[in-house]
Amino acid sequence: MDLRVSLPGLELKNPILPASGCFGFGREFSEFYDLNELGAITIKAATGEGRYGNPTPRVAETSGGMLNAIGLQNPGVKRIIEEELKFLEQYDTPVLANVAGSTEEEYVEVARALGAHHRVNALELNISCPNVKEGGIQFGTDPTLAASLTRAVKSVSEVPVYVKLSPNTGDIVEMAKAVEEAGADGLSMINTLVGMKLDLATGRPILANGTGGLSGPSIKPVAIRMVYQVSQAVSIPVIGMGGVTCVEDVLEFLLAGASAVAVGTANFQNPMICPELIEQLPDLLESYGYDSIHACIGRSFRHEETSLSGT
Amino acid sequence: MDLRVSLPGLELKNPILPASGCFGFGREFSEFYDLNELGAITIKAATGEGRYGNPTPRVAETSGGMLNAIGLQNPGVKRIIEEELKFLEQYDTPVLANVAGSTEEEYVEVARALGAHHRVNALELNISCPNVKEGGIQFGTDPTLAASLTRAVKSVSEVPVYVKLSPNTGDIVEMAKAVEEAGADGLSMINTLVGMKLDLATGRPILANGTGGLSGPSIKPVAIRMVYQVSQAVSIPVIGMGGVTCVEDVLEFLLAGASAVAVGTANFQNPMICPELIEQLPDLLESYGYDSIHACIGRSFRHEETSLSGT
Amino acid sequence: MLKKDDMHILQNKMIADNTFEMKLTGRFVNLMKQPGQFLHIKVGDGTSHVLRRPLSIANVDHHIVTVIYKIVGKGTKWLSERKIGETVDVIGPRGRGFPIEEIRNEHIVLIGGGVGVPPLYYLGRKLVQQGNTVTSILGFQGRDGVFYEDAFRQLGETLITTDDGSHGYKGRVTDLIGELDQDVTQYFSCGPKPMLKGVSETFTIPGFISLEERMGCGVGACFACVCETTDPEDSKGYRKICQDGPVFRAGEVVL
Amino acid sequence: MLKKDDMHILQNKMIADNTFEMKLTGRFVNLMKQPGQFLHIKVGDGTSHVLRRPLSIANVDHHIVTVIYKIVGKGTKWLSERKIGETVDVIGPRGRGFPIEEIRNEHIVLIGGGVGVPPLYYLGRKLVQQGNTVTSILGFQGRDGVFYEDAFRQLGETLITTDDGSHGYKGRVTDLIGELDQDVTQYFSCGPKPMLKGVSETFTIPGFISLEERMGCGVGACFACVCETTDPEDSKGYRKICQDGPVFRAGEVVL
Ligand SMILES: Cc1cc2nc3c(=O)[nH]c(=O)nc-3n(C[C@H](O)[C@H](O)[C@H](O)COP(=O)(O)OP(=O)(O)OC[C@H]3O[C@@H](n4cnc5c(N)ncnc54)[C@H](O)[C@@H]3O)c2cc1C
Ligand SMILES: Cc1cc2nc3c(=O)[nH]c(=O)nc-3n(C[C@H](O)[C@H](O)[C@H](O)COP(=O)(O)OP(=O)(O)OC[C@H]3O[C@@H](n4cnc5c(N)ncnc54)[C@H](O)[C@@H]3O)c2cc1C
Ligand SMILES: Cc1cc2nc3c(=O)[nH]c(=O)nc-3n(C[C@H](O)[C@H](O)[C@H](O)COP(=O)(O)O)c2cc1C
Ligand SMILES: Cc1cc2nc3c(=O)[nH]c(=O)nc-3n(C[C@H](O)[C@H](O)[C@H](O)COP(=O)(O)O)c2cc1C
Ligand code: FES
Ligand code: FES
Repeated sequence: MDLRVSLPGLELKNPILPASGCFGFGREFSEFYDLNELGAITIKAATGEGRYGNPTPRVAETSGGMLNAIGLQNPGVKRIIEEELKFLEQYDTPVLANVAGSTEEEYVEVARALGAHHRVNALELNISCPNVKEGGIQFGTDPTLAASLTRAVKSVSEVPVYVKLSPNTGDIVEMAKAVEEAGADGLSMINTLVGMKLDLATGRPILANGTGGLSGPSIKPVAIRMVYQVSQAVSIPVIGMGGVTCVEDVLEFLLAGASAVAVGTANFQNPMICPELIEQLPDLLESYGYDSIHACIGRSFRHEETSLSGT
Repeated sequence: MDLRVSLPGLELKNPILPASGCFGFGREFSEFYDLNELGAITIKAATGEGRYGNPTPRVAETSGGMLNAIGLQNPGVKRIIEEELKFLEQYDTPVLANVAGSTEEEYVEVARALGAHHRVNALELNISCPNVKEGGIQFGTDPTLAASLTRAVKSVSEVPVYVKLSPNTGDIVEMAKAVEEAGADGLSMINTLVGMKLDLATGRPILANGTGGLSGPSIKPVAIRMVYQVSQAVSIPVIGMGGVTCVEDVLEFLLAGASAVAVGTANFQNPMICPELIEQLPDLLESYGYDSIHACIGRSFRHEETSLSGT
Repeated sequence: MLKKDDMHILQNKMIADNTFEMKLTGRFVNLMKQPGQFLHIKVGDGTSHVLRRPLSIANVDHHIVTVIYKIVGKGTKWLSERKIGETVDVIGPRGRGFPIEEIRNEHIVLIGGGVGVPPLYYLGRKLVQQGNTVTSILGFQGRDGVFYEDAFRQLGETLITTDDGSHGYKGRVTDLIGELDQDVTQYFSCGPKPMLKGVSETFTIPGFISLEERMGCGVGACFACVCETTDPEDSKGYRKICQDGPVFRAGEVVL
Repeated sequence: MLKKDDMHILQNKMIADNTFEMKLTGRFVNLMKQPGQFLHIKVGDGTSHVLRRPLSIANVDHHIVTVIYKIVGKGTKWLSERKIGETVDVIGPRGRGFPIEEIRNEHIVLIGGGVGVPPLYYLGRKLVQQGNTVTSILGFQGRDGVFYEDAFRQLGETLITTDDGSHGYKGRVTDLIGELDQDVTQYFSCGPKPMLKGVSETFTIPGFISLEERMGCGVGACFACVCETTDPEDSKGYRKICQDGPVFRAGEVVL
């Protein structure tokens, strides 16, 4: 079955890509499989200067999920370009580069540099990192700020810009519409929910940062709901993510309206998850009566037009 | 160990109570154990007139949690008083009565009637039900509306009023402060996160209502985080809930700042959960070196003052 | 106080395509007297599955209760992997079953489809014990799915239908209702909603039907499993399937 | 391509208080040559646990790898319940171990505390094989927690300390460092951070230490397990414990 999906800047041979921050810059996973198998590669957030991030412990396991408070550790945009994008030259898989910052200026600077690089096919504007004091989520919970940031980044980026939305908001559709109007070419959603776990022995949070971002199967129902609501309200494509662990989850995100599906936390339990999903997807689609990947995208809400005969 | 906790209107012999909507009006669980064992009983939401609620299916299981869209089905405040509160006369456990409505008038009417009943010790203002078209969560995501409703209900209620907060907001602390200022005597949190699950065979949401409220272990990290943040920001007590399934979870909520802990979804898997938790709590507290229930409440953030010698 | 027990698995074997028969014993088997009631069974380890699974009582004999289930998802898959000697955590018997105590010397027809067949077996046995004549019409998807055919034949005349005609009559159970003896006095039916609707619309004699719905608590506390009453004047206007049902008088609730 | 395998459990038995020894075999055992590396092990069924658990290689012998683990939470509890003949899903060997290839004819001291002891056994065996003299100082909470004492004695002089004095010396491993022979040339240590700090501050000779940190990916991709370098001019400024470590030259990273 043809799994190709064509999105702004991203010609995907299949709809599966790793989620930012769960895949580094690809190097480590290239020891497990050929990165050319992937639909695209989302690389770890880049900031202007290198950052050390938060103190450790930075991760904690929860029931059906995990918390992380990495704090955007990365070597800075310059070294990412010099070392990491250089490493990725050997692959032809599209690269979606995650952009972060503390100020609008920093976002713009990073977006300009990454967007100009020939190995970057699109940017993912991370306005939803819950683990840094400045920037990140504060842009992602205020539609006006988010729109203004999107506009600024769009004005300097040579490639399409996807805005990565935070689920920590009362009205995700309002956010999505605001950034669409500001020129976003696509959305990616969801980032993590803010959570906490306490160490019963010390009485303190397990994460040194106190709070962290909740990811994994726990958050999938929230992600599906948001993708379902947003993909109907906007006309730009959505990259869906949040809790994918099996090929059925991929189909659920497609049905909800995602045009591609990113896999985050599941890479930790199973480093082979992405190629396995890619391999399993055609059979699954077929077993539910779909003859193409496009037949299922958004079927949950455009049901009447497309209801399959015989299923 | 003395497990008593004294809260506005509620003299609890222990800090464990069932969460609203997961326990009906107590009748069914009274076949499993003596309701007098409970710290308190939270009864199902009451509205002015009886309501049938949403079409079925109304529940769906998710990974480590469940979705529900009951839609506030209840026999109406009059019959609740005549039939259900009457049934509860035989017990001396305090009753926390959950109050809902589509309009401020309806909330006020219900609060007036329930608050005047001798068997009701406090009201729980449900401004966080995600499963009804009108009322419910719309009051719970706008601090101004929430405050005005709280004020209106307070002005007619003869008993203390707890406001039940929705986690579907970008700023839970702002919500909490708004209702505290409006006169709330306590908070209960969290209600469910809005989620969705799709049926892969039909392509449609499993719940007839489309979206539903996510509860169970999945949401515990979000609940702990919110209780932790809110209990430091307000000076009224918090009843914590969200994903409790074992006695360690109870301690985690207490450490986070809850003064009592409600159990919702876990009643479905184990109808004996509440008395089991009550029985296990003293040993657990002791094993972590606490000599009273009050020593652990809020320890996560008032750590310096209270750090235990030897642990 | 009510019944929750770790019941011992005496048998758990595949008896048809993806369909298992599990035999359990425990303290409360002697309470499982009314056919049509169900067991509410905990599945999975820890908190992976927060909801129990309702399965009908298919038989009770010599202190052993039988359930028959089809693998449709993770919970029934997990159940199918349980081994003899292990225990399962069961609440039950729950709900109201078929009201048959007074029924004597009648000719009853049992109509079941798929996983609606199991409760009819215990029902049929009881009816026969009470001196009634029983005719069974059982519908399955195909030959590989058929189970308990001989067991039903021992109770009385038994007609099998399959969707694909691979066994018995090709078609639906409702196709055979017209061919029944005129002396049939009541019907009892369990199966998917469309079948129940068809059955209750075809018959003119009184009957009882058993419904399925996704359940939360399974004990009547959460209002997950309601259905509407047909009588708009009914004082409640609804029934809880887990508590007031799963068996209702045909016509009592909206299908 | 890298190593992920369903390894077969040959043994899984309690060898001290809440402490288990598990023996595994599989395709990649021959790659597990460097002491100090770890296996990253999937625990739980399905998605109940999203993170793997890192456990040090305690020994490799005749195509069998040993890990020794203490039950501290749900994952290790789950592991302890695995039976012979079952498989566990393992990524590994991961990380950089102790750099001992060139070490010959030296007197090495191994200092371990609690679950830091296991990797030192494989290390000690290799060192002895290469013609070195080994002295081990092993700290435990109490007598019931002591394991592998005889095994270490076969490698060389072995001193045991317990917090409560119930076995060996009462006190900490650092208390015994002063009593070591003057000819000791290097130390290798693994245990809780405070112990490593004490050890590296007490010694004046060079040494290597093995660190623990909560891990996400375990392969170097997520930045969960970093620690700072002591050299502020270091080009990266940090090390990933799962990839650059868990073994570091004493003084290389901030403790
Ligand atoms: C009163 C009653 C009696 C039943 N008796 C039998 C029986 O004897 N044999 C048998 O094979 N099946 C019976 N069923 C259906 C059985 O409960 C479901 O097939 C089973 O719960 C599916 O669980 P799962 O985890 O395998 O499927 P999943 O789809 O993974 O389950 C997810 C959730 O949906 C619920 N669910 C899914 N399908 C159904 C359904 N058809 N009815 C109710 N809940 C459902 C599950 O209980 C669970 O909460 C009965 C249902 C009811 C309500
Ligand atoms: C490189 C390395 C080697 C190790 N070698 C051994 C060994 O040989 N034997 C042994 O008994 N233990 C060893 N540990 C510690 C071991 O990984 C933890 O005890 C184990 O992960 C606890 O899992 P749990 O599910 O039982 O505990 P839980 O507390 O339920 O685990 C929850 C989460 O916290 C993590 N976690 C908890 N404690 C630790 C810890 N001390 N270090 C790292 N992560 C932790 C778990 O991995 C999991 O992600 C090692 C740790 C590291 C980093
Ligand atoms: C350890 C970790 C680090 C992450 N880092 C980033 C990041 O740098 N940028 C970003 O946009 N999202 C980051 N995320 C969020 C993921 O990309 C993803 O949106 C989220 O984890 C939900 O998907 P999942 O449930 O499949 O993990 C991170 C997530 C994890 C678990
Ligand atoms: C089936 C169901 C019905 C509920 N009904 C109500 C309700 O009527 N009023 C209310 O305030 N909360 C209601 N809730 C929310 C719970 O009281 C509780 O806040 C939530 O489920 C989180 O706790 P838990 O994870 O322990 O279930 C309901 C939850 C469930 C699962
Ligand atoms: S399942 Fe809860 S009322 Fe029936
Ligand atoms: S655990 Fe992910 S980088 Fe070390």
